[in-house]
Amino acid sequence: MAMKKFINDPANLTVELLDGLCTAFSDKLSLVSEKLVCRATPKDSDKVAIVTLGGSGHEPALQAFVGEGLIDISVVGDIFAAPNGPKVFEALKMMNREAGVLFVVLNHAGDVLSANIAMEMAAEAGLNVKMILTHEDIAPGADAPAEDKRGLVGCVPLYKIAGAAAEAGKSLDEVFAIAERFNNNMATLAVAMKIATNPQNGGEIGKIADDEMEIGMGQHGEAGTGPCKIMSADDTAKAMVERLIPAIGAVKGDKVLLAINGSGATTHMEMFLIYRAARKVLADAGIETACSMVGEYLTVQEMGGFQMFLAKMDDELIELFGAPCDSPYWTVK
Amino acid sequence: MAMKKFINDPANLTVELLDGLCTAFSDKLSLVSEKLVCRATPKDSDKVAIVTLGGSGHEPALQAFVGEGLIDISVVGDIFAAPNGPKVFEALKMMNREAGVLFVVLNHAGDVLSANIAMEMAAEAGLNVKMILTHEDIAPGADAPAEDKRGLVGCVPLYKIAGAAAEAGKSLDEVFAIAERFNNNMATLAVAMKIATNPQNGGEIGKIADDEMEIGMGQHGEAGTGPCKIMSADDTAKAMVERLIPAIGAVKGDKVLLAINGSGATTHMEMFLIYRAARKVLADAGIETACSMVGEYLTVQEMGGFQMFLAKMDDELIELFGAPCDSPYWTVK
Amino acid sequence: MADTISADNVTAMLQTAVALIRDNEPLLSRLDSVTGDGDHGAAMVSAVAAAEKALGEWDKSSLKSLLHGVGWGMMCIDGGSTGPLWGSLFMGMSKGAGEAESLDCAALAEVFEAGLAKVQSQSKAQVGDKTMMDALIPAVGAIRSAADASASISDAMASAASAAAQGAQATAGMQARFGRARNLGERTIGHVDPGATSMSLLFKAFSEALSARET
Amino acid sequence: MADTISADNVTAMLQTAVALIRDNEPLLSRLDSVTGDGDHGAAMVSAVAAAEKALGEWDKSSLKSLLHGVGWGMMCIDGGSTGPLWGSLFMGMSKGAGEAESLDCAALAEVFEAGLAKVQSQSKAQVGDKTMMDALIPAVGAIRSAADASASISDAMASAASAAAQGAQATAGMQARFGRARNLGERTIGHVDPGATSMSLLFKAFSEALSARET
Ligand SMILES: Nc1ncnc2c1ncn2[C@@H]1O[C@H](COP(=O)(O)OP(=O)(O)O)[C@@H](O)[C@H]1O
Ligand SMILES: Nc1ncnc2c1ncn2[C@@H]1O[C@H](COP(=O)(O)OP(=O)(O)O)[C@@H](O)[C@H]1O
Ligand SMILES: [Mg+2]
Ligand SMILES: [Mg+2]
Ligand SMILES: [Mg+2]
Ligand SMILES: [Mg+2]
Repeated sequence: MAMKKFINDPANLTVELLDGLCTAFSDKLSLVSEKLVCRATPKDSDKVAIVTLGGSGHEPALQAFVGEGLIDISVVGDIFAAPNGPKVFEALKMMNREAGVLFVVLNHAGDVLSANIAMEMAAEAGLNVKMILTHEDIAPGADAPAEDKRGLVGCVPLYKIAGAAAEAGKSLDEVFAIAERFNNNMATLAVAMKIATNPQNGGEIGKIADDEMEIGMGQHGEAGTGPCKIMSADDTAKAMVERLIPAIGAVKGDKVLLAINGSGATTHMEMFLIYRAARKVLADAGIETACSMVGEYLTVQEMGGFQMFLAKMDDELIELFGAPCDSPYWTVK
Repeated sequence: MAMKKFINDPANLTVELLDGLCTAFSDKLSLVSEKLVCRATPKDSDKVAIVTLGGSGHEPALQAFVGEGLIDISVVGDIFAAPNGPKVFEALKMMNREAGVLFVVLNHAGDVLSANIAMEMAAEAGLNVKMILTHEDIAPGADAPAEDKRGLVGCVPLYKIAGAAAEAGKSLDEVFAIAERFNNNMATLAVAMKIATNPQNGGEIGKIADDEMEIGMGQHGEAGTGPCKIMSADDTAKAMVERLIPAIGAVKGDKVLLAINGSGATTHMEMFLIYRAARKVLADAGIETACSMVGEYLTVQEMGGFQMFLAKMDDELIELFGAPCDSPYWTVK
Repeated sequence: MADTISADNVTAMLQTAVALIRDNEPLLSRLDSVTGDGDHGAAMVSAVAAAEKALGEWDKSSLKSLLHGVGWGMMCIDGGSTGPLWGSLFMGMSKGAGEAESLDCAALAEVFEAGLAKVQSQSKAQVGDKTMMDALIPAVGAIRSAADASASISDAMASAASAAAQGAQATAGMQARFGRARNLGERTIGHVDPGATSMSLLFKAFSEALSARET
Repeated sequence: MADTISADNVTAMLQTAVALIRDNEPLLSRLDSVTGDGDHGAAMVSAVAAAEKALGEWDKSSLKSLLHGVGWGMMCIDGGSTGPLWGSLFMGMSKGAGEAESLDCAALAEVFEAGLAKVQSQSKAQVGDKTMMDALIPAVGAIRSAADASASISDAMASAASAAAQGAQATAGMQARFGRARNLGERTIGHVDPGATSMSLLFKAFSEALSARET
């Protein structure tokens, strides 16, 4: 059976999609060497640069958040596959500056392996880089060791906050400290109802029964904490946010960022319902939703489901979150 | 079988989704009376107001483009159903002003019936309103009578252009003339591969065989010009853009706006491939893609497919398209 | 006793229609998912719920106000094509009812003709275009013929019901020229129009309510 | 003739591995779609394509440069976990090869041990963690034992291949503790690890290439 996707040669997916993205947004993006997506107008060299990496197939995904007040360079791998270490090193070298580079890595086996290789090479070359690892997936338990916890949509608001701090002229240590504070106070849970298809070979990733869903899924719909019967939007949101609240230690009087990240086939309609229900649970617990994100940031093909993200916010983080930025898929005036 | 959607009582979908949208974006939107979505900060009353209407179920859809430089008030109906005429009249009355109101209506049976009733009431009440009907679907043929041609994603860039003209302080006649010029030079074709599910009753809309797709679909996946075997992204884009180019009479040296609007399950990855291929065909014909849109604007649940939109642009339209705006799902700095 | 119907009779007829259309929601949506967007059942359920609410809120003042309440209520649902067209039907009938307290068969024909005229001010669809008009126009015509032939009201309504049912059935052979189905072109042939079906249910219910009155 | 292998032999061994792994792309992706993200076949095909390219571009200078080219090539694919780990394996082997022009069985064991050590500098996975290590560690161990027992190179590689195959097979009974599969927990039990499978194919191909040399 033919794959139900509009594609050409599966081997060229990444190159073609980056070409499409960077020509559609040529005022904001520039594609330097095959898979490095940079800002069209580079940031002043006296400000900290933000570098990140990730596999493709999750569009809009990381490279769509390259821009003023966000990421400076995104190193793109192949479908679901981290870019290679030497390529990542190339990006670090390209962005190297006295002010320094903040290197944001999501906790996935391949990403971390590549990042480590790049960091070894960076150390040898004497680059001024600090690496930060996101690992906010609480599917294995909020107290599970960091290695167990995958990096999910939390990287996106982290880019925003670190990017704003960098844009404000803060030092690498300051930017790192702010990003780390946010990083240590965030949590994500994913849920899926319909599986994704690997666009390179048509293989279906995982299995979900017709009347079931599963909470705790990974970025590709790798099975989570076990299937359950389909629940209503309200019940699903409640079950998830009630695990996220203690995970970040939010209590009455706290302010949070609540984000709903659609996985692909789940509609904005559903995301608004989920957002509404989660916000209600937060409000009932006396927790204020000071910042919100609802949309598709990191998807996985046509998977049906979403990631719910919660982070504890302080005044500085709220201000940085609301600061101006300008990228293809996220602009704040 | 349970529907594979995160919803609550299907009867409350619209009310809940609007509540979610307007609380998530409370800095930009305000929900006045049940289904009227307004700007949180109203436009100066000496500028032309932009009013529109449409059924829900197409999120982000119209109400997500309410904001500075875009729509002033969106009247939302129920799932796939136009809002009623009296409610639309209420919105027109609310926005009535000396500068006048531009009322944008998409050509769909129910929308037009409601709009006509509202316009009759507006005429009786002496309101200062001009109505503009979008009907850019060329599935029935570029020369088909206007009644046959549905209003698809073209309304979104039209809001942008009319909204920018209004924001610039132009008169109602001027705003209308600009919008009409754009309206008369635009064309859309839709294609689908996977069908949508009506979220109120779980019914599947239409039928598409496993190895087929169909070009010329309506906004809900109502069947188009007949099924065909699945084609590659390049071939699909080519087949579609080659019908759109003559429909708008674009020739060598012309500048166009090219938009790809995802229907729901089709990924941004695929949209970038399609965009790239269409742009290449345009470039080969000596037509410059001066403006671009790639994203989900008007979806229809989890349908797999997209709408390809093309409009002939002149310098004034290009400038208005690029002018600042600020809404939940479209911000230009 | 003269053969007339009062506002109370009309209330009973409408209540029967509310129930019958509710029962047929799945059928109407299913038909609409073949040639439209699958929501005609939902739209009709909203429409009859609005009618039911209007019946409950009616101030008992006049037949005109009863029909106006129903029409306005339907006009105020968010129901795609259904709200404006059904709303117009009843608002037109309300106008046609004038100050009459009850209707004989000739007056009834006039009321329906006024309703039809109002619908036609919104829609240019004719018989053969595969819309609700394929049920409505013959049904109103049947009442007019019956009235001209001095038939009883219940006979008039029975023949309206059968004309509407036949008209709805006949849409299966037609190609749609209005509404969403229009773009499907030839592929609509073979499928009954949902709007014609719901309209035929209205006359079926009216006729049943009137024969129930007699027995 | 002493029992050694030259750079040309290694080239032939690698070419056999390239072909065998390519043939098994669907299997590897299918295994990965059960416990991972379904792309291990694609990753391994990229890895062996890089190896093939390096073989073609090899300047014939030394075994070290041959292995380095292969390792660096694999390191430079965008292949999730596969590129860094397989790249490390061959780059470690390259370092282990030193200036040797050919390898006897003892030297071969040292080369593989150097490769394994480099992989272990990237991954803390041990036997029993359900990763490629379940094939690689026993295979390297088997070569070491064979060398210590003065076995022939082809016998050493045959026992490495069978140790790797057994190790890969044994992953079916294990719960994953590394990589994407880790989050699946107990549900990984019953499924063979894709990375262990591809690693066992490497040794299978090496062994086949060596026995082909003899006949
Ligand atoms: N212009 C029109 N005139 C008469 N009837 C129409 C017209 N447009 C649509 N209809 C009727 O409306 C029905 C569809 O109603 P419904 O599904 O409720 O509305 P929508 O098409 O807006 O979803 C069609 O089956 C047809 O009978
Ligand atoms: N930390 C690790 N150490 C050793 N092997 C690993 C590690 N992480 C993953 N693997 C191996 O990699 C295989 C998956 O490879 P692949 O699918 O190419 O990468 P990815 O998981 O990034 O998609 C697993 O089956 C496992 O054998
Ligand atoms: Mg992968
Ligand atoms: Mg509808
Ligand atoms: Mg309908
Ligand atoms: Mg994998």
